[in-house]
Amino acid sequence: MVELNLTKGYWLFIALYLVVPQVSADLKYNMPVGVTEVSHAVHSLHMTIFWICVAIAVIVFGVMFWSIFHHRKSRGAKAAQFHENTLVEIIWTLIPLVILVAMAVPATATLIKMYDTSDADVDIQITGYQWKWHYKYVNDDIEFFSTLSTPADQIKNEAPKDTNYLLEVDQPLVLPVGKKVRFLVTSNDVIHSWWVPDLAVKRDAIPGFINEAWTKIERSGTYRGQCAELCGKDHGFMPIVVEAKSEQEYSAWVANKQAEKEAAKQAAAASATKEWSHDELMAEGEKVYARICAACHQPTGMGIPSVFPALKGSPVATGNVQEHINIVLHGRPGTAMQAFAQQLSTTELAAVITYERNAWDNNTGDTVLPQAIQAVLDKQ
Amino acid sequence: MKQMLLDWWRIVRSVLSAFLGVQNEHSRQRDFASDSPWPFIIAGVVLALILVIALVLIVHVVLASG
Amino acid sequence: MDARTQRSLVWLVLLPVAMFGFGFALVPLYDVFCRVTGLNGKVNTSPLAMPVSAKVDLSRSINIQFVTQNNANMPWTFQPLSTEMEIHPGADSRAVFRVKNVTDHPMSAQAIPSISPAEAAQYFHKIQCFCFNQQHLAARESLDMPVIFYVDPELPDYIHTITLGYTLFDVTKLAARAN
Amino acid sequence: MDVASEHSTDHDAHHGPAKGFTRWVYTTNHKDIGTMYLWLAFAMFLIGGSMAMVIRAELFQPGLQLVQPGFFNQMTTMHGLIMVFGAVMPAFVGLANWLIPMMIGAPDMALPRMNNLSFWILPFAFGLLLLTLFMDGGGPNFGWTFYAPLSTQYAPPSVTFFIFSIHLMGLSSIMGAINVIATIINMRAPGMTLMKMPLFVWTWLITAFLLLAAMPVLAGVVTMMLMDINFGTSYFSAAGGGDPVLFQHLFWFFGHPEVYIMILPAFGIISHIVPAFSRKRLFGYSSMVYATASIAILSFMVWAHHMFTVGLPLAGELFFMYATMMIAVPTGVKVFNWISTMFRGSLTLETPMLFAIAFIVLFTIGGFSGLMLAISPADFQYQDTYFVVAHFHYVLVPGAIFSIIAAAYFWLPKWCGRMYDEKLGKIHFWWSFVGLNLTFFPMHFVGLAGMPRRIPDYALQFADFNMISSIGAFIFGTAQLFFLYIVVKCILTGEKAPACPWEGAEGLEWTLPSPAPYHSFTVPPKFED
Repeated sequence: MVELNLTKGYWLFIALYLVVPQVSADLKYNMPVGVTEVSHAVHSLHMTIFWICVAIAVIVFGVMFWSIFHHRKSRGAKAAQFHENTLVEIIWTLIPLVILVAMAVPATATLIKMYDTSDADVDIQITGYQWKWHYKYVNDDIEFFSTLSTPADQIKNEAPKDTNYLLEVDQPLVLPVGKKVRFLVTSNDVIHSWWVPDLAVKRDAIPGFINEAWTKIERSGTYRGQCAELCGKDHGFMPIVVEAKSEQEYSAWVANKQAEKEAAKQAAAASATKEWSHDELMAEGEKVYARICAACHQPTGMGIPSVFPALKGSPVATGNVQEHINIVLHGRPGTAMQAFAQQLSTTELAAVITYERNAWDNNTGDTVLPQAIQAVLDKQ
Repeated sequence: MKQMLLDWWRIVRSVLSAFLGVQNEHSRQRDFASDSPWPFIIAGVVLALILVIALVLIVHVVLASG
Repeated sequence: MDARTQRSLVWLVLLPVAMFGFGFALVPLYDVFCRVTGLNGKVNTSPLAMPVSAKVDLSRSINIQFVTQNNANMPWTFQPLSTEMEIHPGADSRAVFRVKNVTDHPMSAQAIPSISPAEAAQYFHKIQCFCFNQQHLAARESLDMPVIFYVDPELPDYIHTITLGYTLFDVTKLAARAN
Repeated sequence: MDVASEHSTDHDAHHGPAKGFTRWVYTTNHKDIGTMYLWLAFAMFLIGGSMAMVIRAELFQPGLQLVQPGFFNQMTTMHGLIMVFGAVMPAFVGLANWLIPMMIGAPDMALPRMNNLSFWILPFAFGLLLLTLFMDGGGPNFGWTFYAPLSTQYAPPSVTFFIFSIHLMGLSSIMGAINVIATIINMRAPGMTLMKMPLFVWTWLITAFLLLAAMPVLAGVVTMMLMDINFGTSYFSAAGGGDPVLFQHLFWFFGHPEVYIMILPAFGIISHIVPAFSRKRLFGYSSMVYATASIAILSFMVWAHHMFTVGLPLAGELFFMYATMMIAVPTGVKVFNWISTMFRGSLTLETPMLFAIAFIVLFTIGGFSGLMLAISPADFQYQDTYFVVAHFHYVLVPGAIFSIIAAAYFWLPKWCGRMYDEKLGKIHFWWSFVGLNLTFFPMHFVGLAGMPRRIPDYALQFADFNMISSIGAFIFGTAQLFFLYIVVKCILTGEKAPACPWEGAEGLEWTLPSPAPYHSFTVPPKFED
């Protein structure tokens, strides 16, 4: 009874080993072919070595299962008494050696190609933060944060999940097609790893060091990736979205982005003069809180005991206003509390601080105006 | 002197076959009949270092050839 | 325990103790290995023993990029006055970085350099750099910090751009513990 | 549950084991200590396994259903630590304690009291590790590889207890290794030369040397972490001139020999079981020994293949790629030797043999995915994805775990004098075989498609293969509870086992009566090959 299902098991297993990968290779369950010369090279390397292994496996296991089936005691097989044959052993040592050398040659060529970062047209500084990415266009002086934009209720299964669940960000990294882009990857806190499968680029972001990578995208489109090194609580929630645009669209985008930056400066100055009422600030503050602060301090303001402090009834949120502003602007070094001075506009900062001082029945009644924030920023 | 050279060559050969992982019964018995294991250990460590250096050289040759 | 076990016990205890020491010896070994091969973009963080007066190679010009990064919410503002500079290998060049302590209490900071591409690190020599020592700034104080460096003419010719990146660390606690 | 005691036969000279609890606390008998190691390993295997169930339950569907991401990271970290340091290594040390003295004709281990101490450290080390789950800020959540600075600057306060428990485990393993080497070198029966030793003894001798060389480096790394966290040094923080990549070099310099520590004894076990059920001597005995030695030496030269994406220089990547590929040669030799042992043998397929054949097939699949990972440019796409998770689970679960289970089935009659129920054994095999492949085979493809490691939630395109994995995980988990039932049933009510229940089995341990008397080989046996 056992011998029969062993052979069946073997053929089922070989079918599984052979058929499923072929089926999955065409489906979505295989390494993406990608849109760069490097990703094509890596994909073909992956498939060749995979097929070499499958071929060896079929031969080796074939011999093994045939001999198991054929030499069973119940079929009267008598055990032969040979137990050494050095010639055979040398052969089955040299054959794998030859196969390995055959694999090493294309692998070396691909690796050398991956390491050539000379003469790039665009330089992007990528910085990993605890649980979001920061992109800085070194030549064009544009920089922004790129945070997960999947709403929290989708993650908590209170709303249906859209197609790009957990792979969508508020501001994607925009790159030109056909241009060589050089990435300078570093980190603000712990080790992250910037990975976009379609570009076959994966480089660890290490605090204190700059790692280099490059890519030259062949087709425009949107390419999604994720952080590939455990970096703490929300390691699975800091995706990467690269939007490759044609050269004209890219330069238009850069120009528009720089114009936007100027407009934002004026708007900040202008909104500082606008009279904000308490309720307007509370409404705006709640939106900013949900988008940024709730990740750690939780929507309820209770935080996570001994990991992220609670704001409800906290001495900071109900104590001295200047101290509260100082912490939100400059963060607290050595902890996950970041400096939001550069990340939010003065209006958003004023609104979120007002919200934190009055929500969850902290209700200190304080109204922090954008002018107060601007005053602190100017004094610096 | 000649005998000593012969011994060392036999030890090196058996350590090299150890690296490959293949050895026949006869030379294995002769190897293990010798009194102390120390020459084998020293030869092993030296040859391991030579292997590392050989690999580094291969890498340089590969990189030089571009 | 018979004599033979005792004898082998001596060796068998010595080996792990030696390996424990070897684990700690790997730290300076790693540093030396990094400095020699420029692994990981490490570059000298102490003044050169003696400034080599290499001859200036006017035929070749290298583009030096400056990139800054604050670490772990270091509140100071820290950026290069100019993000890019064309230099000739062998010629001394000077770049200035502006830093400002925006908080209302004195702090100390340590800048850590990193060169990219890593192969260029061993050809990049810093004669004077603010990263050689800690910077102590009072509240609201600002400072322009120079770095004087030159690139060795033997720099491999396929390298045209070198990025010098600094990461600014808050070492107030470390400095306080030191003195 | 007195495994070795209720049968202390009359000719067992001066004294049988002490009665009651003190027997187990003060025992210096290698059989009792072996039993305690095996039961501790089984308990840890089930605890680590239950953590895996929490992980797979959360990953059953996209979305956060069961646990918070912070706790999920604690589960992945603890699952890794407990399975590596709590289940696989103590199980192999337990098998070493039980089998080595009997296989080489020695009355006991060379240093019995140290043997007791190296066991009794472990329950306290794992008690401490499990306690960290209930401390403020939670248990270790930085992965079983605990990379700095996540494990130093950004770790929960319980990290110091984690460091202390790693020290204890390391100490216990080093003492165990010293004991094994001292026993093998000094206490072999006359006539049993180094080259006539059974292969399990050989693989354990080489594993013990690996332990002595690798474990202290791990102790060094966690000591450096301790000083970084509490005493203001900066080994791994760039601020004070340190380097987080240094941590990875040091950890993996220990890490790769560690994974060979977890697989070489398995090679030894399979080299005992396959010849026994093929009724044929092991093919190329000396090649097996030399190949094991070659794997051990090579294992110290390959550590940085875990760090291909950390920014190594090009020369480093090439060196470690070539060195890693070379390990495939001696491993291949071993697989070919097992297959040649079965070739033209006279096979019967009892449970231990079924597990051994599954080991050879599935471990080799793990070896092939390992070879694919060795190719550095391709590794840029595999690194830190579920392809790597599939690789090391294929090498560890059918590798180490199946060989331990096969060893249990094979030597249980010798340990407790009773036969296990053959039919139940076969059910357990096929149940585990199906569960294992259902769990880990889809992980290859989910990893290739781009699902990173250690994430509590994933994008929709990975949904259905993750569901299959989760179902498979629960099937495999319940199979191991069934194994617990089989073992207890065998110990209590199995029918009497003869001295050598396996027709093809050779070795000194089979010359002893079943169950092996409390003190065996008090007079060294005459050994002629």
